[in-house]
Amino acid sequence: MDKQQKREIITKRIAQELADGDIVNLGIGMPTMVGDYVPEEIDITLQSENGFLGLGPAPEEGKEDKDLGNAGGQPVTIKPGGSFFDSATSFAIIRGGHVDVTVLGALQVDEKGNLANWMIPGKLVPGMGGAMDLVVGAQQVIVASEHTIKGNPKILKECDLPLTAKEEVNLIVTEMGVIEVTDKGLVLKEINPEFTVAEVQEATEAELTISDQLKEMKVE
Amino acid sequence: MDKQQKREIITKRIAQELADGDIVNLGIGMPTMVGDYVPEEIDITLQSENGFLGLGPAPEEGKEDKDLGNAGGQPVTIKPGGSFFDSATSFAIIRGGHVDVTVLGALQVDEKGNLANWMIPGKLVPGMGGAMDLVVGAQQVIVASEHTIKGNPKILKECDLPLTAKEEVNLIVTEMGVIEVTDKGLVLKEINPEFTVAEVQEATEAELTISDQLKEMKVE
Amino acid sequence: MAEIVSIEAALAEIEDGSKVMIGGFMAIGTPENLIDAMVEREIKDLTVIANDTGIPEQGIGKLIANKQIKKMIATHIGLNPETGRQMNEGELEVELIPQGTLVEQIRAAGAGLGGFLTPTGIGTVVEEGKEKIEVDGEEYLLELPMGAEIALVKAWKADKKGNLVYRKSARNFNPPMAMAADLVIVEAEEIVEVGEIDPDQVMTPAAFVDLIIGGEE
Amino acid sequence: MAEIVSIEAALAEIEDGSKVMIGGFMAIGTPENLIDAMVEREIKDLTVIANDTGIPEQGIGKLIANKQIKKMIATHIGLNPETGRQMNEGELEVELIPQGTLVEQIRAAGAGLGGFLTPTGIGTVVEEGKEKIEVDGEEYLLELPMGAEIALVKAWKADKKGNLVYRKSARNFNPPMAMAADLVIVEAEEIVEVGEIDPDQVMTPAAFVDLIIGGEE
Repeated sequence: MDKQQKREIITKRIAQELADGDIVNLGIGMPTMVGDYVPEEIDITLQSENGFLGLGPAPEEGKEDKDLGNAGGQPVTIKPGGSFFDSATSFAIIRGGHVDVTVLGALQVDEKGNLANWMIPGKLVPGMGGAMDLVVGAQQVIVASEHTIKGNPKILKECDLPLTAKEEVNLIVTEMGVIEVTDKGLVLKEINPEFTVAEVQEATEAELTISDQLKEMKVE
Repeated sequence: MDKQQKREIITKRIAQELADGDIVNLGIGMPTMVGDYVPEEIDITLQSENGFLGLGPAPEEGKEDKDLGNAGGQPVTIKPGGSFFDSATSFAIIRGGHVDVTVLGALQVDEKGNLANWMIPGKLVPGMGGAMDLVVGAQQVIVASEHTIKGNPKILKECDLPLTAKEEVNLIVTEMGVIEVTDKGLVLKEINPEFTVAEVQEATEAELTISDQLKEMKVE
Repeated sequence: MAEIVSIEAALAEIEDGSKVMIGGFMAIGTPENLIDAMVEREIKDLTVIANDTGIPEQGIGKLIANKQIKKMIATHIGLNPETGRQMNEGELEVELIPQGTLVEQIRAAGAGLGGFLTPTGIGTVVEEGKEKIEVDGEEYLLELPMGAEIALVKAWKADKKGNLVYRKSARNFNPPMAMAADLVIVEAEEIVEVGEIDPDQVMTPAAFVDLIIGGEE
Repeated sequence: MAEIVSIEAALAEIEDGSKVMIGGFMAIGTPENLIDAMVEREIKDLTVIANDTGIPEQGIGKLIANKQIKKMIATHIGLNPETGRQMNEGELEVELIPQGTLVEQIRAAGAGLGGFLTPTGIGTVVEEGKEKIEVDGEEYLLELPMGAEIALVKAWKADKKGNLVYRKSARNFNPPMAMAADLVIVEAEEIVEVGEIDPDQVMTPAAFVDLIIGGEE
C-alpha cells in the first residue's frame, strides 16, 4: 500500500463517521481529503477556524477571491447558507462545543487519548494554531493518521512529544483499522482485511483490546 | 428654585463638560436632559447600553419603530453614523473604557467617590441594570443630583445604601455647585452665586475643600 | 443546522421547571409569539434568564403576570411593578446581576469558557460569595458561565438553515443567548431561502440554531 | 470617532520598540499598505501580536524578512520558514499561543476583563506558569488580557466616522484587535460617507477607531 492508498482508506473511512447536519472542522493536510468522500446524501457543514461556516472547494483558476481563504491561506469558496464571522466568534463556536466533529493528524497519540501534533522540540515548531482549541472543544475528535512512521508506532502507551491536548481523542483511524479510545484503553473495532490482528498489535505500542464485535473496515 | 430649575442648572452645567468626539452614556431620568444642552458645535455620540451608538431624539408620533428603543424601552431614533450591536459588544464598549463620559443620578455619593444609586433595601429594588458596569468602565463618571433630598444631604462622608461602585465617581454636579472627587476628598470648584460657601457646606455632610480657584458656576 | 417547526412542536420542548433564557430588552426584540404560547400552555415553575421582566402586559411581563416563573435572573425589574410585588411577597425569587456581567456569563457559556474576571461589582453586594482574583494589582470578581436548557430568540430574518439577522436595537441579548442553550428556538419575523442572506451579514450562524418558528401571526 | 489621515501621519504614531497588533490570517485581511510603509520606514524592534507571520513575501512576512520584529506573539508560524529560522538562530523571540486563547485575550483587553478561564492548554506546555482554577469539577487555565499600543486593522469599507465593514474571511482577527489597542489605525479599501453603511451592518463601531488611511494604492 503506498502513501496515497493509505490516505485514501483513512479519509474514506472517516467520511463514514459524519452524520447529516454535522458541523465539521478538518485539519490541514490529509484530514482535508475527508471532505471529498462524504456521500452526497449527507449534508455536512465545514467550519474554517479563520472565520466561516460553509467551506467549499477551491475556486476555478482565475476566480480566486483575495478575501476568501482557508486556514492555510489557500483560496477556497463558500457554500450557500454559509456565514462569515470574526476569530473570537469562530473559537466561541469551536471551544463552546458547537463543532460536532474535528479530524486532525497526529505525530503521536496514546492509549489515554492524549494527542501530540504540534511540535517536535528542536526540530519543528510550527505552532498549535487552532488545534488545541479544536481538540478540547469539538464533540468528537477523530485522529487521521498512518499507523506507523518509518516503521515505528505512532499509537503509543504514552506520548513523549509535547501534547496538543490531554485525553480528548475519541477515535483513531489508520490504514490498518479503527480504534476507539475508551476508559479502559484502546479498542480495535474494525480491521482492514489486508492485516491480521497480530500485525496491527505489533505495529501499535499501546495494548489493544480486540472488540467482541470486531468488524471488517470497509471503504467504498 | 423649583425642581425643574434645579435640574436645568445641573444638566446644562454637565453639558459643558462634554468635548467634541466624546462617546457619552446618559442614565435614565435627569441625566437624559444633558443631551438637550450640548452646544451645536460639539459633536458627541450617545451610547445606549441596550445596543447602539448614535442615540437620537424620540421620533415624531406615529413614526415609532418597534425595533428601536432606548434602555428604558422608549421609542427613539438613531443618528447618521450610528451602529447597532449586541449586548455583549455593548458592555465590551462600556467596561472596556471606550465610553468617555457617563452621567448618572445618585441616591447617595460620598467623599471617596462611592456611589449608591440602585437600591433602597426593603423599599426599592429595581436592579442595577447597566449602572455598575458604566460607573466602573467609563473614563469619566459624573453624578447629576440635587444637592439634598427632603432637606437631607445626599453627599455624605460615607454611603450607607448598597453601593453601585466603589471610588469611581469623578465629578458631582448639583444646583449648588460643582464638586470634584480627589484623593484628598471633595473639592468645591464652582459655586452657584445664589448660594454662599457656608450654605453649600451646610447642605453637605462630607467636608468640602474650597478650591483656591473657586469659580462661579455659569449656565447659559 | 435548524429545522422549521410549528409553534406547538417548539413549545413541546419546554417543560414545567425548565431553565429558559429569553432575548429582548424591555420587550424590544422579545419573542412575543413564543411567550404567548407559553402563557396559553401554562408552562410553570420556570427559571427565566433575561435582561428584565418587560412591562406588565408585554414581553416577559406576561409570564410574570400569569405567575409562571419561579425564579427570575435579570439585571433590572424596576419597570414592571408586578415583579417587585411578587418578589416582596415571596412568590418569586429574583436574582439581580449587573447587565455587563449577565451578558458575559451567557457568552462564556456559549463560548466554552469556565468564567471571566470583571471589575464590575467590586466593593458592592455583587461580590458576596464570589472569588476575588488580583491581576496586575487590580481586583476582579470571578464570574461563572450561565447557560440554559432552552433559549428563546427573536430574529428579524432566518434562512432555512438557521442563519439569523436581527434588526436595530432588537438585537440586544439575542445573539449571545443563541450560543448558550442546549436547545435554541428562534422566532423569526420572516423565513427566507438559503442564500438570501449575505454570508457577511449573518449575525448568528446556523450552527447555533435548532428550531425555527416563523412568520408573524 | 476617527480621523482620516495620510499614511505618513498614521505611521508617525508607530515608534521603534512599539507593541503592535496586526489583523489578518495568513495574509488575508492584513493591512498590506501599512506594512509596506513600516518596511519603508524601517521601524524596528517591534513586538508584534498576530495570528501568524504570513508567508515570506506577504503580510507580516515582510516585517520578518526585513528583521524589524524583536518579539512575535502568534499562534502559528509554520508557513513562513524564515520565522522559524530567525527563531532557531536566536534572532527573534517567538511566543506561541493557542488561537482561541489569543483572540480571547485580545477581546478581554478590549472588553475590560481581567482575564478568563479556558480549558484549552490544560495538560500541555501552555499551562506552564499559569494559574489553574477549578470550576464545577473542571480544570481551567486563567489567561490574561492582551492589549497593545497600536492596532493595525484592515477593513473593506470605513465611513468617515470610523464605522467599519469587513469582507469574507478577511474579517478574522481585525474586529477584536480594533477594540484592544490604545491607538487603532485602519487601512480601508474604500472610505464612504457617513450614512452609507447601514447601522445594522457595521462590524466595528466607530467608537473603537482612531485613524483611517484609505483607498488602495
